[in-house]
Amino acid sequence: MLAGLEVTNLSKRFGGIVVADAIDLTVPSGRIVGLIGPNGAGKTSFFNLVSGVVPPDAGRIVLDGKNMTDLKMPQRARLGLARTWQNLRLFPSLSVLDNLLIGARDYPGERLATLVFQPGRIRRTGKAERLKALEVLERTGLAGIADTEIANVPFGQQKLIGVARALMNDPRCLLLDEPMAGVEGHAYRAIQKVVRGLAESGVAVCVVEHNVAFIRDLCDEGVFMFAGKVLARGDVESLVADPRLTELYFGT
Amino acid sequence: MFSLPILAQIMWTSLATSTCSVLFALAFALVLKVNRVFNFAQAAMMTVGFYAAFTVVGLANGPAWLGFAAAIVASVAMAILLEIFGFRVLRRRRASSMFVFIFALVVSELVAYLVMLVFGTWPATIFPSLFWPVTLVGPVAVSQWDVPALAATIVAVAAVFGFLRYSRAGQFMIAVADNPDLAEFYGIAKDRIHLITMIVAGLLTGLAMFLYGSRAQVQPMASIELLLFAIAATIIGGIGNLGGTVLTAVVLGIVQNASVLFIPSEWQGFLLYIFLFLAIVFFPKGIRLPERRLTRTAPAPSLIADEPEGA
Amino acid sequence: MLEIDNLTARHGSLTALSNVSFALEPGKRLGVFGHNGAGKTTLLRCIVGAHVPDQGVVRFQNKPVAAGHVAENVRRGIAFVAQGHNVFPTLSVEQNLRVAGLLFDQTFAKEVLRIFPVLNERRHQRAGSMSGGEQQMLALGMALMTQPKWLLLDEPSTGLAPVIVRNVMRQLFAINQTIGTGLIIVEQNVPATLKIVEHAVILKSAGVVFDGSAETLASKSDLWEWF
Amino acid sequence: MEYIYAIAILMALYVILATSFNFIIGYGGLISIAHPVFYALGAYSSALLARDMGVPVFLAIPAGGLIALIASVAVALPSLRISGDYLLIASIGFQLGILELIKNLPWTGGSGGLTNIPSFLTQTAGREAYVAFAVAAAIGSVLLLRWIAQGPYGRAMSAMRDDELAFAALGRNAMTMKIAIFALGSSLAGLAGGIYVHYFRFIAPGQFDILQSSALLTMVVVGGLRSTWGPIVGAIALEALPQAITFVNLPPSVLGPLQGILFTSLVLIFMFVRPQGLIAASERWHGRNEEVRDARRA
Amino acid sequence: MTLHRRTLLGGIGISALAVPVARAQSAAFRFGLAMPLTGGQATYGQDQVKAAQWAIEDINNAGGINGKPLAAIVLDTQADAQTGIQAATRLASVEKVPAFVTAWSEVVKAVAPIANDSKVVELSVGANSADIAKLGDYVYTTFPLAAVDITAVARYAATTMDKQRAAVLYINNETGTVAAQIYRDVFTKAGGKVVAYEAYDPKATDWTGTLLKVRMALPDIIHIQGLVADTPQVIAQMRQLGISQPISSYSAIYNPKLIQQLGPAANNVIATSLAPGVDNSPAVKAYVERWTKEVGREPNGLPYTQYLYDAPYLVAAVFKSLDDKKIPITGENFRKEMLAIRTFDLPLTGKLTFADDHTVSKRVYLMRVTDGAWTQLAVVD
Repeated sequence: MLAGLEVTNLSKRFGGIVVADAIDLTVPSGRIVGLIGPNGAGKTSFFNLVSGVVPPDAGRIVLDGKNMTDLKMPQRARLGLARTWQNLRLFPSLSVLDNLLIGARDYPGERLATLVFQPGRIRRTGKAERLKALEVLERTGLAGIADTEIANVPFGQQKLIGVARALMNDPRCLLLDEPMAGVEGHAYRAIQKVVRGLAESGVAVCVVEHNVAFIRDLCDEGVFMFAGKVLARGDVESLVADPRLTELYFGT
Repeated sequence: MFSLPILAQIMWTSLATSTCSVLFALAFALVLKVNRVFNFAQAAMMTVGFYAAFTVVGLANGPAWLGFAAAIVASVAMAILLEIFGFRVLRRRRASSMFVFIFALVVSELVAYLVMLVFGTWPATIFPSLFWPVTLVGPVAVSQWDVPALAATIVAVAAVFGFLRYSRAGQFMIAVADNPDLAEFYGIAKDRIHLITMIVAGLLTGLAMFLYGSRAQVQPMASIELLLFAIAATIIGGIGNLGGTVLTAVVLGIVQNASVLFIPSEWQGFLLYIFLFLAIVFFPKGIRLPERRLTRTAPAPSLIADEPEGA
Repeated sequence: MLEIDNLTARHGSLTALSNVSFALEPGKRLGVFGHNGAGKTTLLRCIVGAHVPDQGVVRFQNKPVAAGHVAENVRRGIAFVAQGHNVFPTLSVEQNLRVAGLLFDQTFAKEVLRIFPVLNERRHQRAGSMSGGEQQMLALGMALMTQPKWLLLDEPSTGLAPVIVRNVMRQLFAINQTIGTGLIIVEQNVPATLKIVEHAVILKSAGVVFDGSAETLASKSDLWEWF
Repeated sequence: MEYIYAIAILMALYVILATSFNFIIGYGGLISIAHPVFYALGAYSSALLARDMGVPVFLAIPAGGLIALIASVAVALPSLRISGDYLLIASIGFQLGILELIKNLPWTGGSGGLTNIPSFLTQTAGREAYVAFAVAAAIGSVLLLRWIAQGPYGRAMSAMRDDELAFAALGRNAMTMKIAIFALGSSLAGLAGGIYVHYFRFIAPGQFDILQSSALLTMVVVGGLRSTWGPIVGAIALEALPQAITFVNLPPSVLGPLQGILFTSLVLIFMFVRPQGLIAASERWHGRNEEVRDARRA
Repeated sequence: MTLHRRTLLGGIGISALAVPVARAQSAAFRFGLAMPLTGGQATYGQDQVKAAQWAIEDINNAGGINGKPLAAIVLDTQADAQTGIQAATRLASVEKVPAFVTAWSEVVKAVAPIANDSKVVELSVGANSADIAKLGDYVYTTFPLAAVDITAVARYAATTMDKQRAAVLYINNETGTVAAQIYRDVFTKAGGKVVAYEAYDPKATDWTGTLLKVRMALPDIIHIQGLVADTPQVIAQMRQLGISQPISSYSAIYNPKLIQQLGPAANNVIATSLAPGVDNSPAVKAYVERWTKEVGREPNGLPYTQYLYDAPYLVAAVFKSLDDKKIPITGENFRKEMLAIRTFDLPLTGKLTFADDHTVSKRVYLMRVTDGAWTQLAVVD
């Protein structure tokens, strides 16, 4: 059994458009894998298939030996799969801290039955989760804005909140969809540091990013995707140096 | 027991009386398709249309054609008011669909109360007499209302479909219905198209209400109940599928009427809601025949949330 | 003249464009490059008026474009081919062209069908059932129906096979040459675009990092640097 | 006194109805208009259980709530599967269908209504007890729903309304949550129905039609969606206002429609001038913040 | 549920519309009058209240009750259960009247618990639901219940008209269902056969299926139990479908508008009237003339207004008897005294005797349209 994410023969088509063509891809625990490829190569679709936004036509998705192909999105999340989104998808009506609390995996307070019958349990876990959220905010350097509304947070930090929210799940596998687009400075370095730390603690990380410099800095290896297929896998430097892949990326 | 003449009579009369429902449903479905609004305020258009004709013919003893013109003008005017001061403003504000729904429903009620204030609650008809002379065609009694109503409806439905297919505005309507954001890139001003759609709906409503009111008694609150049938036909026929809506309105009318031969007649009303409920649960995109090649089908518009990010 | 003057545009808290300026003579061909999220699409949308910039102005024929009123700008001669979902899926090819040209010269459809023979073959097919490449051709043809002075294209090569990409680019060049339509192409396929444009702009993190001739950019060896 | 009692009970019941309706359409973001029909289901169930099956009234009232709950799940389960707007249409179909059913079934009293319904408390403990009971039920419902909305559940509801997909990706089941919201709100309406029916002892299907839905919507929208006080103020104001109007000396033929006109115009004015309602709820979710502070201190 | 379709946003408060008549005379004998003054039924309700107020004026002009005036507290019910409850509660607990007069089946039923609980006599003056007889100790009706006129019309059809096969067509609401059952039972008992028994939906606008079912049954006579809003249309469609048999109905369609709406198709339509017409009684003739003179038209639902005109006379008679005997005016005493008197002679509707089952029996006037006018066909006791 492989610890980490293991995808075999994942396929999906929308009408005539093939977005995943028999993808085999593993992301072992503790590794950071970057997905590179031109627009429309199927990178985000891959994330959507793995996280359960869309059901695959064929294939198998296994996390830490548990088959989750047939599970729905929330169930996958509860097995330790976390993701971020290209367009953030934070909850604008919640404060930064509350955004994080929705990310927590244990949430008895969000069940009506528990709410009525086990108030004690809610208090206990509620307190524990709050402490954990504050710890995550501390770690990501967001502690100062815990009570701030999302709309009043700069974009870079919003991306960071997206990552922090995913961390609340104690993920076994983290999918980061363009975490760096539009991010600079402190937030950039913070994301880098957090993701590295996660990988060191044994999380399988998969990153989609167009910023090649970031991929190069962060990822242990890269995977080149094109037209829904995995074309090459190796260290980022060698992928970028491959004229064949360069041509596919930039065209001819 | 159910002899051929009986069936023929039911078919004929149901067909003739379904004309009003067809027009109501078509107006409702068109606005839903193009403007993506559940226009419950159509009841307001119906009410003013009827009472305009009633004023001209029933109260002032004016000629029928003038009453007809009054119905049309009143319905269209109401439609224009609704679009410009209501739906357009709400659209700009990105009001939630619940908000739009409440607005439309409340406008319908407001108009009903205004009408009550002016005309009272006594049931009214456009012409003093409810009785239409009949001619027997074989075993089937054909009333003098039936044929003109059918003819007018067929002409109106054909005109709407022709308008959509051949006129510039009609094609823009189809385009806006198909992909509203894209339509703008071809110089189509969405606001104008939304307005035109409402005007067409107003025309249909005015005509339908004139037909309806020359055969049945109307009370200020009646339109809201009449509209429910149109809504059912639109949903069962498949949202966005105008042909389906028209067909469903006819079939529902006939089925409802013929159903009394098989079930106790007090369950007739219940049948409609059963159909509606089942259609929503099992055929959310409408009941339709297997798709022919090249037929036009549009996905049911999602009126609230964004589509999930696809591939 | 098409002038982009000190344009700044935001999406919520994200700055998509920051102080972008350049100007183009009529009939020119410009390629706009940059990685995802660099602000390319926002730039095009500002030009056609679909996005209201927070600062700055786009001037066309010395008059500002009507921000927020796409239809008006289209009638003035700016056409925009969006990326994906750019045809009316339930209408046939012919109907698509007709709708696109309703406010303009309808007879031009013949010309479009001549330029794109594949559309002529599939005149009666439902647009939604065509392949991505064919839909892209149709979208181009529809944009031409508005007889634009400027044609803005957002990643016209996405999802197309290389041979079709070359074909599309050739068509675009031909249109520019025969009708005189200016082109602004946002593309990921840098080399193919560079073959037909005169100018190139590269956006990175909402700002312009390169503004020069196509040849200069073509001579740079490591494209990854810019992305 | 009885007059005051009747008004007090009605106001209490309307507070329950408006507050629970607000829970469904405001906090849950679920577009349904069928609230009166759950009120009706609660009322009819409780009345029939007590009258025909000999169930003690204090058990029949919660049983009415339970039946409303079951019915609400039965509607929500299939119609929520599709999309939000379908719930609106399904709820219309459900509401009218149930009313049609009540009219036709032999044991519901038909459209003439149900009479001879047993009363509760009024004979033994006096009417004051019943008023206290209704008011307590109203206060209890308001506090319960407020407590839920301001606690972790409320936070999750806010998140679900904001972004269902992101919500699901964080391990939450939006569907379950919507059904729970719908069921809880509807069962409170059912409970209110039970309370109604054992005091007034007569119900007819005509009392629960679509325009009732509209009146309830008005209370919630004019009061202020998604606020605790909004629906309360809306319910009480819209119950009290007509009384004020009757002091204006107008001929009855004008008065009837005039009230309707006044109220519908009021709603329209509110929708355009003050869309947030009398009591505006903040767009932002506010929990019991002291807990947040506690945690920081810990 | 407070809100009714026609009330909508009105809610409870409408009932606060109190129109105290002659409040100045503090010693007045007061009773309640809870009728629809607004809403869909107001066209009837207002005329009925006017009739009652005329009667009060007439009584007071004639010296009142032992010199003291009679006064009515008029409250609006909108013909809606909830609003009616508010009105009745207020009459019983705030105004503390010993008796009140009301109408419309739904209201009569809805307010019955209040009457019984507070021991105030409820007099129904215009509702025919069969349930009314079973509403409790304090609920009485001066208006004959459906059984009376439907029995009369059914028996007349079976015996005098000698019809063998009847079809019954009824609107699917309470008025319709209960009355249709009565018709069926009476007609069958009188030796006829009910060959079709069909309900119809008030919301429908086309009843072809149902009507054809009726036509297929080959009846000799058709009885329709509908409402003012739909019955003319049902008859029109029936005639259009070639159903030319005689049609009978009940008091709801006894109005001149029916003839206008149906033209010649109205011929041979039979309706009932539960009050004497102008030809039967000089008092009624004078009463109708008073309408034409003072209001410029006949009242809506003439027979109903006659019952309303008579109601204050009944109440006044009870008050007088109580006053004569120096019995305190309470609901309980009012009831006892009313039952002790039992038989009242009323100006417009004639003699009234309360039966033990809380109902009354009345003479039924059968009316028929002949040559475009209502004419009296028969009087059935």
